[in-house]
Amino acid sequence: MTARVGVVTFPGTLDDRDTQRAVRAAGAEAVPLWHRDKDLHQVDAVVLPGGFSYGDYLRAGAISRFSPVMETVLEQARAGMPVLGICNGFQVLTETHLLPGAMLRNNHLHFLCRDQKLRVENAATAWTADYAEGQEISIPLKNIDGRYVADERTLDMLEAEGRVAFRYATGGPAAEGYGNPNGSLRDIAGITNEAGNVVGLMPHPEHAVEPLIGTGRTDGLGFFTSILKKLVNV
Amino acid sequence: MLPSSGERPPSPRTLDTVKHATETPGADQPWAELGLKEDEYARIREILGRRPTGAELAMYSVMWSEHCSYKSSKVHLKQFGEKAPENDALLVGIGENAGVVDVGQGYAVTFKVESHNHPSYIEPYQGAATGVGGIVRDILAMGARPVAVMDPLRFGAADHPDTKRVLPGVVAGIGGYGNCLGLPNIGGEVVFDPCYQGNPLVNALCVGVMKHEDIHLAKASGAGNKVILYGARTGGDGIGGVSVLASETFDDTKPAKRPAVQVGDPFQEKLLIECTLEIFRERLVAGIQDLGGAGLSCATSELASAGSGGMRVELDTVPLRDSSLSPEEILMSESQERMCAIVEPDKVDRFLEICEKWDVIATVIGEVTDGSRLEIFWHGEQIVDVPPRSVAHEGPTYHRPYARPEWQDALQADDAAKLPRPADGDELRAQVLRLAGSPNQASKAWITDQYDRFVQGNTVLAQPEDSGMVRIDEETNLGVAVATDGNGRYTKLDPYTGAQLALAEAYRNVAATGAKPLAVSDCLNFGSPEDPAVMWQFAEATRGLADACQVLGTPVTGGNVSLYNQTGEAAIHPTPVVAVLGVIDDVTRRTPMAFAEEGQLVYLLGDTREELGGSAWSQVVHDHLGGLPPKVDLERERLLAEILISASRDGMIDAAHDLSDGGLVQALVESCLRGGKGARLVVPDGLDPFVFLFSESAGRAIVAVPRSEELRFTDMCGARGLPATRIGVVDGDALVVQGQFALPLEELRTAHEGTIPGLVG
Amino acid sequence: MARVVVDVMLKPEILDPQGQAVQRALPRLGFEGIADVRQGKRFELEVEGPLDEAALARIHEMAGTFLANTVIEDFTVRVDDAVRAES
Amino acid sequence: MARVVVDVMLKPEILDPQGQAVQRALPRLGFEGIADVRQGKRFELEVEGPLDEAALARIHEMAGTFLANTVIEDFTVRVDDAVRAES
Ligand SMILES: Nc1ncnc2c1ncn2[C@@H]1O[C@H](COP(=O)(O)OP(=O)(O)O)[C@@H](O)[C@H]1O
Ligand SMILES: [Mg+2]
Repeated sequence: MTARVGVVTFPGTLDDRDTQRAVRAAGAEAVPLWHRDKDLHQVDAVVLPGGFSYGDYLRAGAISRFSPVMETVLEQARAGMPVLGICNGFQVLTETHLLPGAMLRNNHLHFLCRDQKLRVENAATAWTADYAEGQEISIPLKNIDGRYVADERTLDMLEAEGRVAFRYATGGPAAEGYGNPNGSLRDIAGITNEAGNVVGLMPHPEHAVEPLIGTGRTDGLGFFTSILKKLVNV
Repeated sequence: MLPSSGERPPSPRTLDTVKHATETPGADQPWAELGLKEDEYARIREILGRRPTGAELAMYSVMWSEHCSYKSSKVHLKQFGEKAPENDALLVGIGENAGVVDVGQGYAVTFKVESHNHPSYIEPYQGAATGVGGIVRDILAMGARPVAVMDPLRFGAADHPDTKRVLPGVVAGIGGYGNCLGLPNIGGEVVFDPCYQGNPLVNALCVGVMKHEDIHLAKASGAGNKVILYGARTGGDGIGGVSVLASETFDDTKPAKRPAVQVGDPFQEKLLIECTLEIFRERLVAGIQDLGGAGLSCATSELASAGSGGMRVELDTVPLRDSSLSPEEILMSESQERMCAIVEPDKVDRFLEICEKWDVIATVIGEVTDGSRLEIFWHGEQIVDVPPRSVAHEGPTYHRPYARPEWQDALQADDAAKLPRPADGDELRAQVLRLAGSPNQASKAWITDQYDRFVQGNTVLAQPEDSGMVRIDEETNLGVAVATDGNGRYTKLDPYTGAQLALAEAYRNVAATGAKPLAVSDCLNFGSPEDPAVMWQFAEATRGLADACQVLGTPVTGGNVSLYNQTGEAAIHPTPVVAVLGVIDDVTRRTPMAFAEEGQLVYLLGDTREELGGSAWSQVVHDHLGGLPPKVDLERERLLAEILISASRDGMIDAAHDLSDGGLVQALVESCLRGGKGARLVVPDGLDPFVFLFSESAGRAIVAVPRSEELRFTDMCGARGLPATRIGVVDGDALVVQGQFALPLEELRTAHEGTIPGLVG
Repeated sequence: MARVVVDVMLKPEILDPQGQAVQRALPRLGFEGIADVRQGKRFELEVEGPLDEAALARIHEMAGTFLANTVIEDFTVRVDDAVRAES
Repeated sequence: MARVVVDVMLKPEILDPQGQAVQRALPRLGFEGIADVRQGKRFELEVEGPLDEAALARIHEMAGTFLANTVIEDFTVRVDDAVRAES
């Protein structure tokens, strides 16, 4: 038996098919979910993929947050179902307040596409168990609204509770993908909820699962193998 | 003789119906303001046997414009068909929205390059964005899923203040639109030259993939079939010129002149793509056409013209964004993100259902008739009754006079060979560094990092590689590669050769990555066709391109012409941009450009002659343009391509990079920086170091050969008669030319990567 | 039909790089003497029906839950009948 | 220090995809009765020195040449001393 991982498509979602491919590459079954459909079709976990849902008009993720499918996702996430938000999916999760903080325009105001070095800060979440704490991975980053902000109190809380899941690694040359790419506070690239089942991050693990494609690295595969192992062991 | 103002023009608020036009044959009409010539207006009257209505006049004027009718260029473009090489791969040729090429395994690929030059100067962001949107719809209309975009660009001088306005806007627009559509940007060009000041070139290319059986054509047949307009509502965009008409026939409460610029909505286009692909999957359309230039006028007349019957359209059913639009304006509107489909009646419900699923507005606006006329009605009254071919396909043809300009001889006589050359290794080193950091040769990462190159998860190669490459089948690893090239400096020196060099370079770039070149699309950017010198450049360039395509066996499958790129008397350099599409059976065999393995041998393939005319060196160091461009040897290009493809397939090379602007040394700089590895080089006996490094002889490439493959590789080159010279080895962290200079990679990187951010960042 | 304007600005403590970019560009364009620039959003809503207390309350709610993300943004709502066109 | 507000809106005849997206979303969120939404930009400028005729004229010029692209946008300039914070 393998796990069923749902991948939501909102109008304007772009990375849904790539995410399904990554789910399959890890050995799980990918189940397409449609934004108008409240039914999650018995999936064991959900990924909200990247893209420009509703054109990112108003604010990234602001409109899709109100989709019917999100009602169920929210409910299930609160009940412990693993949910991963990648890029636009992360923005949706902050708009729903399932994850704290907000995502703003990059400090340099440009869309930025590059191979980005991350440090795994929390290897205990549902989606990061296959990584080691402190491990550096390299996966593609591509967004214009990727600057993570939250008030000081929230940031302190996230740190204190170990809920910063990923930070932009800054200990090396920019040419190798080091550095904070957008002015995110405390170099935060991804965070998790208290229970560790909901994770959001800006860079794209689903674009780093095949040696042939994109950057040629497979550092992103761990997200999908982590969840598979967790679900299959349950 | 044309009637003069015998009768009063239609009074305000009067609909200029066909009946009214028949009854008022002498009414004044603003044909000249609409850009028609007197004889063209007379011909319209002759075709119709009466004066045109306002709506008809609007349709003819825009469809017979240079942009839509190719009236100045088509006598030359027809060579692309006449000289088309035998090519079994060509499934759909010139004349459709885009050509279609067979790439094997049941797949077909369609691609096309188009210009959006002028709008991008006026409103860089929206002009460029809607340029991407337009070409993507062309590809979609063929039945294909768009899989990648590219963007050949030309700007004025890099340090000109207006470049700081235009470039960031254009780049943000291309990125903003393409990124939001989910199309990886896999390549393009950025060239600066003062000749493009005031006339930047924004060309956009899109590639799409489909199965053979999914090819769709733009034609309306089958009486009773419905005409469905779907996508965005129609608004007052892009109808600047036609408001002349509107203001004459309607009340003057609306803005005197509608804006000529359109705003794009990439989100709407993304929905349009997914919705259309789902409609294709269920085989619901009999014919389909995107709406681009000339909007509904173009879509309805082209569909009807290519089909077997006529068409009847109820224009008042078109969903509007602005209820004050006149029928003429609705016909002309260039509102973006719209498509027009011909659908059998029993499939209409399902069609509309799919549109609803994707939140796309769809409306039946008419039907195919068994007549032969395009008839358009407004609240029940007929305002258009024309033979569609006369609008869409039988526009005027000009045989514009052309003549080799007087200054051409002097330009060619001003030989770059006489320019002062570096005296010693130190000067050579300084010039290498200067070239690597000059705007045209510098890294374009500041620009291309604003484009998503990963989306869709099939990008095998993207900028700055020689060609972009995408996988089209995950099981078999079948892929396609595309490169675009054009060199206005070469083309100015010799238009015939310059166009061929553009083709040769794109062809070489595709082959360098291991793909077999198959077909060509082109965007011909020139000055005013009313200038005989420009027309000569155009005639020579098209002739050169057609001849070269014949030799290389790569047919032109479609393209675009952009004329009037000039300010006052000053035209841009003639700039044919050529895109070559190639196929690769197994993308795991692709050849990247980076020197990645220490110890590998660097070979130079091809012959180096002393060729400096139009070179990057002559521009950067001497601000000089004169002499002759490099010679073209198409047989050599073909041989070089064969070797590069075989070597890639058989695993004999680990890196390859084509030689073009900046010559050998620029290629070395790029391969070294890309891989983070240096190289040690020896100047071959009998070659002057300066010529060795800076000459721009065509038909050359560098490759990195693992030592274990050296014999096999050199044997192959020897057996096939391709000169292959071992010039050095991948090694260390500097570019070293023995006896001349050493340049640490970090110094090169700073020069190469700092320039563009410093100018526009 | 009444027009209601909702202005949404980033909270003062949040970095506004767009405003900063504008401000930095001004001297280059020859405009001196602008000490600070903030860039926000302006929404113009055409409201059907009477613009009574209840309607305004609903618009307030919409602004606070949808038009603005109050984690990072402040907003104001006001009824406007001024004419916009200019230039 | 005086505050000048420049509002920049797309011309009425120009497509406003952002405003449209907001408007289309409203009914789904339970907000009925909004016939149209337009989204534009609001710039708040803090101006040093006296806000006399000349200063305002300069700001007008800046708005028309830099803050707005008058090919597609209209703008208004007004002096504002209202306090912004709310919510
Ligand atoms: N430079 C060119 N080379 C070859 N074909 C061209 C060229 N310019 C235009 N064409 C072809 O002429 C036809 C009409 O062009 P165009 O009006 O640009 O198409 P569309 O209406 O789809 O935008 C197309 O098939 C196009 O490919
Ligand atoms: Mg077309």
